[in-house]
Amino acid sequence: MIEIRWHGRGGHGGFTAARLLGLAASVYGGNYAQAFPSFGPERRGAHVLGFTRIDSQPINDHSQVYNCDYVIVLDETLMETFDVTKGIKEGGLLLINSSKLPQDFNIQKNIKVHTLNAGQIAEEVLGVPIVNTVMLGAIAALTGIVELDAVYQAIDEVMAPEIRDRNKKAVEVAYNSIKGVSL
Amino acid sequence: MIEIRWHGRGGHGGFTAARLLGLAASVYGGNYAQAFPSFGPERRGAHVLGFTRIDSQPINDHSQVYNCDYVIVLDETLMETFDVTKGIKEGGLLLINSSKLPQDFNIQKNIKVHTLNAGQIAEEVLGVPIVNTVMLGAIAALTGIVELDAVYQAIDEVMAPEIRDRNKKAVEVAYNSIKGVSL
Amino acid sequence: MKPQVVKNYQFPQSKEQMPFGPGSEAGVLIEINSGWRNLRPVINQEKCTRCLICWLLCPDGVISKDTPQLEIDYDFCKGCGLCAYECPRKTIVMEKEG
Amino acid sequence: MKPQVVKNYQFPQSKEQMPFGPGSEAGVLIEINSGWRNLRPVINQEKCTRCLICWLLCPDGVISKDTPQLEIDYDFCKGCGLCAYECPRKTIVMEKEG
Amino acid sequence: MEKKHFLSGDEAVAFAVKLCRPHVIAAYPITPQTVIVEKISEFVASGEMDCQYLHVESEHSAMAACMGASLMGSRTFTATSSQGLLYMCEMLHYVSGSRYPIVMVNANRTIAAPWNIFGDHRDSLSQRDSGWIQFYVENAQEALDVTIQAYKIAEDPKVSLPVMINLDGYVLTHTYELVDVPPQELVDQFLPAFQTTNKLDFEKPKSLSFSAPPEWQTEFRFQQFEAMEIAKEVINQVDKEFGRVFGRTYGGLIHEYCCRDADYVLVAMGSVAGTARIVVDQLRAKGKKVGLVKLRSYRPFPKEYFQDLGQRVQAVGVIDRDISFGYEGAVYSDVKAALYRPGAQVKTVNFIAGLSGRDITKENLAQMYEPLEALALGEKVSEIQFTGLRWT
Amino acid sequence: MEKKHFLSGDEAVAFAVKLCRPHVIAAYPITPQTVIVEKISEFVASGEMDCQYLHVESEHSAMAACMGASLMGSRTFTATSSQGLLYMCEMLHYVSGSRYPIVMVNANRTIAAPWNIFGDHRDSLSQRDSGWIQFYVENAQEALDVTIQAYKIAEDPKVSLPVMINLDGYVLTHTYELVDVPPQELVDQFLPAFQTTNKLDFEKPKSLSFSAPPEWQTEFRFQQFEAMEIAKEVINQVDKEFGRVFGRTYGGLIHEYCCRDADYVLVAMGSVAGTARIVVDQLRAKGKKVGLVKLRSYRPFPKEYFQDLGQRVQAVGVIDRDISFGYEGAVYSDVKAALYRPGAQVKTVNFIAGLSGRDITKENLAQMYEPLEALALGEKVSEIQFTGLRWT
Amino acid sequence: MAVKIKDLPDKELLYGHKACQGCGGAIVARLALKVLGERTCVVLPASCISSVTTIYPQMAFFVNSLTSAFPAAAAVLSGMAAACRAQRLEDVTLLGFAGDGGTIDIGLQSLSGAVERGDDFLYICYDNEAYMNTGIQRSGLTPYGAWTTTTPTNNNAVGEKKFKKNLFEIMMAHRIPYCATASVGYPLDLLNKLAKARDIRGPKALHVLAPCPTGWGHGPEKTVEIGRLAVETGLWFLAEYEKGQVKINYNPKKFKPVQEYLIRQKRFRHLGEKDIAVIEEHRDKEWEILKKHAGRVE
Amino acid sequence: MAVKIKDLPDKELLYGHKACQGCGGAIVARLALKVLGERTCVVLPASCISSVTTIYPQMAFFVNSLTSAFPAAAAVLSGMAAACRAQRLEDVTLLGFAGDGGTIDIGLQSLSGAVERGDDFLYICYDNEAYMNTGIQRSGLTPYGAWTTTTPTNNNAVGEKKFKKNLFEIMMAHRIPYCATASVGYPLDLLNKLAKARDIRGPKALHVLAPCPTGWGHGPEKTVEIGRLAVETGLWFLAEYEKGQVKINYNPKKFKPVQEYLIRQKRFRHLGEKDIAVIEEHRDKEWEILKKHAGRVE
Ligand SMILES: Cc1ncc(C[n+]2csc(CCOP(=O)(O)OP(=O)(O)O)c2C)c(N)n1
Ligand SMILES: Cc1ncc(C[n+]2csc(CCOP(=O)(O)OP(=O)(O)O)c2C)c(N)n1
Ligand code: SF4
Ligand code: SF4
Ligand code: SF4
Ligand code: SF4
Ligand code: SF4
Ligand code: SF4
Ligand SMILES: [Mg+2]
Ligand SMILES: [Mg+2]
Repeated sequence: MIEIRWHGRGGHGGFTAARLLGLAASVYGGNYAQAFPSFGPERRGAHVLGFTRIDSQPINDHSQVYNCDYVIVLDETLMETFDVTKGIKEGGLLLINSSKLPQDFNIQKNIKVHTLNAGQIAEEVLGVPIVNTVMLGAIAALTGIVELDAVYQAIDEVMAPEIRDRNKKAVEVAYNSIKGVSL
Repeated sequence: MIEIRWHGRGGHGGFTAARLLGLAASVYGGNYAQAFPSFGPERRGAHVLGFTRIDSQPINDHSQVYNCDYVIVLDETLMETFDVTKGIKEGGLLLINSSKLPQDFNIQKNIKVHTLNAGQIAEEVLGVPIVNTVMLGAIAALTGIVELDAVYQAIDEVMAPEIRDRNKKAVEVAYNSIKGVSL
Repeated sequence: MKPQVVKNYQFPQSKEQMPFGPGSEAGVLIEINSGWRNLRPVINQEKCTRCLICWLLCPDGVISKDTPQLEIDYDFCKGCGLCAYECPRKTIVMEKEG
Repeated sequence: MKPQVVKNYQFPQSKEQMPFGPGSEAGVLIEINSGWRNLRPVINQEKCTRCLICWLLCPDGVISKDTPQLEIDYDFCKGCGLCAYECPRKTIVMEKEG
Repeated sequence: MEKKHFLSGDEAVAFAVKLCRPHVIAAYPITPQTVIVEKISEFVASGEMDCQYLHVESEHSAMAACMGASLMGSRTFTATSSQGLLYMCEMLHYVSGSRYPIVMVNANRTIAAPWNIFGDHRDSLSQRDSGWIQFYVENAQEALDVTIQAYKIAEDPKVSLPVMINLDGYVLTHTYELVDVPPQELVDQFLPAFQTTNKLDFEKPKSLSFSAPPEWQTEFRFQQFEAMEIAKEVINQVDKEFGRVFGRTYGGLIHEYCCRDADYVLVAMGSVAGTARIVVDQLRAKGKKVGLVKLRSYRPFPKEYFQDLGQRVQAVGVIDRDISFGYEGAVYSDVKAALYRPGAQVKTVNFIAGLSGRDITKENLAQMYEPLEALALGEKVSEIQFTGLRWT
Repeated sequence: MEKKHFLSGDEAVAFAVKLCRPHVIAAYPITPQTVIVEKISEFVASGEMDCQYLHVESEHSAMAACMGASLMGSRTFTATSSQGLLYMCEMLHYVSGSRYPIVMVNANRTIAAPWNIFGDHRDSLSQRDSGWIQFYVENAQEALDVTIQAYKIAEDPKVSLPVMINLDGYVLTHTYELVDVPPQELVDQFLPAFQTTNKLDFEKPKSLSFSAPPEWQTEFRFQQFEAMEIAKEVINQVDKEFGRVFGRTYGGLIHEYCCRDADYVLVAMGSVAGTARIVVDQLRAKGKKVGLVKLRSYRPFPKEYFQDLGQRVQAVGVIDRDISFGYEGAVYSDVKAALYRPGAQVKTVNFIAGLSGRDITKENLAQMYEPLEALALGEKVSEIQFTGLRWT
Repeated sequence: MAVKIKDLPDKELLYGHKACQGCGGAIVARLALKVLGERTCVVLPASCISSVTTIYPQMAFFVNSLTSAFPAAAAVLSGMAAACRAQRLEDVTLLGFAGDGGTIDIGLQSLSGAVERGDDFLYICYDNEAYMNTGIQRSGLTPYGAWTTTTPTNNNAVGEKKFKKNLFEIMMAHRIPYCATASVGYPLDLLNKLAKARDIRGPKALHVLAPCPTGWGHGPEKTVEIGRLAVETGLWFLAEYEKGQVKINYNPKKFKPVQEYLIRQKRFRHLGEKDIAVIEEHRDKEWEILKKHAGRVE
Repeated sequence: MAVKIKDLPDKELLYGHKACQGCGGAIVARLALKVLGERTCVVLPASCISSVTTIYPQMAFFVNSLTSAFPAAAAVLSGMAAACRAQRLEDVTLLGFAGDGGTIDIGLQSLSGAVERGDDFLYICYDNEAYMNTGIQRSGLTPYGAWTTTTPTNNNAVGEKKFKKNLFEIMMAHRIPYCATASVGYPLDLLNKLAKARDIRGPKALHVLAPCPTGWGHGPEKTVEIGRLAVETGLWFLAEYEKGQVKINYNPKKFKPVQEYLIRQKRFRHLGEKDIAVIEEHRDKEWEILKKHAGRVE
């Protein structure tokens, strides 16, 4: 089972990404998945978490996620007040939306760190700095847990018609910008 | 233990008599007593029951009264629809407010039957046909379970000042009209 | 033509005969109210103008108007005296019962 | 002179240290809100007329007026921009954080 | 000096409340509680009581108003029954979780539907998880005495929990009995002026009834759990102290009658206990080794007592004046759960009796001892018996 | 054909409700139930559902409105949580006593005070006497399936009782999972059009929810008691029939996992059951003969099952996501009461866990099996254990 | 189309009930059913009328009826109305029949919600000015000065110290399609309002003064007279609110002295001159407001 | 004695809360405490403001406060007021601070009862026109046309189909000593009303429009502007009811077009011409009624 944690801000679509990933991996990817937000009523702007679990077997575990294979940070300012590397498994992956380089973050753990200037892609493709689908495309590319096509289908199912195409584009751009990058 | 049942109509003071008797017998008579109405919200005019238990020992029994030593009927019309002799113990007493004679009632059981034209006494003494205290005086006289004085004290405690004396008078008249009558 | 009391009403004798839950047929009378009455209203049919005020105001609805004469259902009249009190011609007399 | 966050707030370490039932001292801040902010309001003190509109309307009450200059408590300012928007002289600029 | 009165249970409660000098009373009428609030209204109108009486528009508001008054530092009282108790259900949990020491009398009455205004324990039993201490009393005197005790227990700083005194509808509320009403001075001596830590403070403002996150709520729950455990001790102590001051004690959590050498016992709550003692006497006279356990405090539940009892007797019958549909009587389950130890030998049976005003007669009670005797003799009897049911 | 969706538990319920074609829905928002009613609102607004949706002003009114609709012959639905469930407490009893077959989903959340919007079972457990059938489900799929089953059970003419489906707050309500949504035709085939005997009638007018005097109320209570007993059978049957139509069954009243040869078992309700099965697998892999009983129907309570279980295993641990202050976990008491037989040898322990959103981890669960093993080995362990409490 | 008494059906739809002799509430219920007819469903929250009509096995309503939880009558009606819409059930009249306490206190919230939703029902509050079923405790509609068991009059306490809440205005504030006040003292007026309410769709409310011999302390024969005197002394008013317009149905130049009303009832017998002045002053103030309302057009 | 901004204390009595950026409700709460002062006890039924201020251990109120059960705020205040009387505690201000849902729906009954009893408290309803704390569900004060999660707008549904309930008139019908409406768009007006309410004994109610960026869909910086536009377009009114007299505080010759208000908020963006006409018509009708009221003297 693969466990993924998303860090974002209330209202910025972090959980939507977690959910899209689960949807893509399960309904359109033939696996089983779970997605859930950090529980509770988080106000817009507050630090919120999202989780995705993916497995080839039905997932019966309903306890919270403590150890993760991948952690995705949608807003790097969150890293000032929170240790986003918490619980990442040995050899796991940390993906940060940042214009900086991975080494700039000086992560001491035995994990892979990857950065992507998702804000820029989002501004370019979507016209707004909402990076959730960009990061979704990136994690798909980095890990191969879902096919691009499954992500597209998930977006088609969940997003409003007027923003579907733009978001698929965002996924695609991110995906392509990563593909070929060796981890 | 002596158990007494009162038959009256809602709003006509039957339970007040039951309670006055209990009060007289306990607080002013040195015994223990219980008094309770037939439970439930009886509307004015409906057939209602009252009960008094008297004993020289504390009364722990909180079940209902099934067998009675004395039954007192404040309104003889109630006898048309209800068997007021129900549960009277062998040798028990039935006291009816009526201008008729005991034998007119053709009671087949082995009990003593007594009648008193309480309505007339009430009209005369109280000016209204409310017979509860009249019947209280009568039962005191017939059975000796309470002293006249205890009844007076009970009336003093419970009744509004403006009607106390009249009611004590009613008790007295009834009491005297009975006393000397051999049972 | 007032509703009638069910004579010899049969209470359930077994659990199968119980109503299903606390719901049953409407309009079931097993008990009359005549015992509540000390006074009995009697209409002087001669004087009555059939103004129907008594019929209208009786809290128990025991007066019939669709009969040749106004009729009082003494099974259910409680003897409140309202009809007599309100009758504009004082046509109803409250007589002592029993 | 705005309320201060309690640095190194000590959570109860034993059941004896717990509040008695869900009631405690009012006005305890253990967490700041600056992390909510993407934009930072900066007052141009020169232009400011001290009309106090920003002070009055700030939903978080983070502007001080009893100081020589209006001061913003950046620990608790959420960067909503209301002060800047309402300032009649457009004296407040919202600058990008970080 | 104590004065003898001839009072109904409701009136006895009103007298007790007067003696305890609450600052604020808020109540909403419901049969058979009504006489309590009417009598108190009279006391207030006549000046015999100096307190604020609030006519509220519902029971939810009655309890909310008591809560508001309590957290301002006032001693409070309310009374209700049945539908009213359920209508304030949310507030019951609120008050106990917030640890406000409110005292309430519940005049037990069953719950609709079907509508019925008569007594059974369905109302209060169904609220046994609400975090209130629950007493069941046997007669008017106990109603009065326990109401006074209740304030002392509730306001004990180690406890600080609300107390509900349950009084059988009609059978106690409307029955007049000889009652000793203690003098004010003695009550004042027994019961100190109201004090609570759970109140607002103008020197050091407070935030009350706040939210707790998942990280801390368990600890608050545990605190409440412990307060209830402590209450067991306090209930016993207060009863003893009451005895020293007023000369009457009740046994604290439970009251045993003829249990010392009993082979089989009945467990009962409320007014039926007295009737049952008469039956015990009758059966004892016939040589039957029967006993009666009057369960006075249902919450906290005297678990330890029953664990001990289970080792002394052969059979235990439990009278429930209610049933938890889809299972059995709640008191019965609770008693069995307490009796439970691996290897326990005591046999049990549940009598669902006295529902919705149906009388529990002495004959009924005597008959309950029969299956207990049969059980003790090793016979089989059906576990749940509806006493007085027209058919089976 | 069934369609796979990725749905939260709340959404799964909304889909199930749509498939069941209720005529009237009345609800009041409360976290974490909200998504259910929001999704239904969308279905209604988009025309996918043809039903009357009432925005009521409170939960008491939500249930009252469902009652009004039901007795006019409409299939109804409502959903609530926590404070909302308590606020409708009076109506819960009213509806069950009147035998209206209403279906409700309760998104489990604890009860204030302290305030906390997270999941535990305090809300629904505290209403176990209300006469409602109570299911606890494990995941979104079961939520959907049991909602459909619930209508069939509630409306069974032998049952005619309301059903409450309990869904763990956040852990199920807000977690998305893969869910098979059955096609409308199959549901229509499984679930007949609404019918009830408890409705008004214009040919032969009725008086519903009437009053019963003490002479008759016991008999109505007994009827309700029997309906719950019958419901046990019906629940099992409906689950089997559901399996025939939809290919999924759940075990009816309970679901056993690895209990056949188990030495000691845990009893759990709701979402924790799945996590516990993982732990069972892990412990089994280590050679421990452990098992899990998922208690699906808490009311009616599968007493007979536990009586049997008690003879098969050495120790039983019960997880309660709540505690009845002044005693122990309610499920634990109920289980012990069922296990109770003179001479029973099975040992028991109670885990108070997962209060108010505190996670029950796999480690927690594994640790629960330790005292069970110790008990089975004859060691002593403390009977009531607060899992995850910061101190003891 | 004014109602004609002689055209009303003789058939009784409420019969054999156990209300006290001369009960005003029973008059209201009976007349309501005469106008609303056999396809009426009556919802009865706990109250005198529910208690005296539906105790198994004696069922005094001959139309469909339901006893509802005390706080919930209007919410139940709302659910029933929704069911009628869902099932396309027309030609049915949904009638709430509640006491003053069940309306203005514990039932106000559900009434407010149901009126807001615009559901189709008629809600009658029969106002006997106290909680009678539980033994005469004060409610939010108990008038100033009245004795009740919770506003006792010993030590010269005045009894109830507040004035009646104004249900009519509260309903107006809800922009209800139709509401009106009435009194058993003016039966024809009541019948006409019932007929009007019957024919309007949406929520309707009638607030009907229903004297209670037991609670008010007057002879059972005087119920209608007392209801008349309440209006003639100006202590009760007859008015309608329809399409945003208030109409006063009885507006005499001069009221009878309030004593004529008060003196006939034991609940007021402790009142002195001063109290009576308070009552009159309040009456006059309220009438001024009412008249202002009546001047208003939307 | 009009309030002067510069005389208001700088000291914050509500600080460090977790309300969204630009929360209108937070503005109301903060200003209320500025005027009411440190001896205020705040009662908070469940709502956004209670949820963002009192989660252990972070306590954002610096005055006494209590979170109350959702339906019970006014009843709690009533009990507190009684306790103050019993304990002769003066110089204390009891403030209820509730949302629209907690006031007009589930809290209406307890508010009605407490106002009837005449207890001394100030009740502020901060109106963000939906249940925000639970995620934007419609309430009885949600305006016509608004999208909420329970009045969705797919398939061109209009969103909420009913008009706002009229709390102001409901309070008037209760003859409350003082009530008023206000808006965060008119902070000085609000401050003055707070000061007036503070100095009157008995129950007082303020109904304050408090725009909610999250629920209404506008930028957090626009909260006050939106509150102003609501008044300028006539969709919200500023009025007072005192000693039986209604006074309109803002009564322009001509309203701004309602579009100026609606267009700024996502919750209204689906509305078409026809809906806007409905809104305008309703506004005009309501203003007529309000003006009638303002003409009234007691
Ligand atoms: C929640 C709840 N609280 C209290 C009661 C008790 N109760 C039943 S009827 C009643 C009085 C009804 O008064 P009203 O509505 O004025 O009708 P009336 O009896 O005067 O005709 C009361 C208080 C109840 N049934 N439910
Ligand atoms: C009895 C009960 N029902 C429902 C809730 C859930 N609830 C808590 S806050 C809230 C919304 C409050 O809305 P409002 O009063 O308008 O305040 P807002 O959050 O919008 O500021 C709801 C529905 C509750 N706490 N208690
Ligand atoms: S009121 Fe008198 S005159 Fe009129 S119908 Fe009746 S009896 Fe006849
Ligand atoms: S006395 Fe009363 S009940 Fe009898 S007919 Fe006349 S009005 Fe009707
Ligand atoms: S609003 Fe602008 S001008 Fe006024 S005080 Fe603030 S910064 Fe200065
Ligand atoms: S940005 Fe918002 S929070 Fe910050 S000072 Fe301005 S108004 Fe206050
Ligand atoms: S108490 Fe009054 S309202 Fe109730 S039945 Fe008797 S007369 Fe009618
Ligand atoms: S949702 Fe609206 S009312 Fe609630 S805190 Fe956010 S802005 Fe304020
Ligand atoms: Mg009334
Ligand atoms: Mg709101």
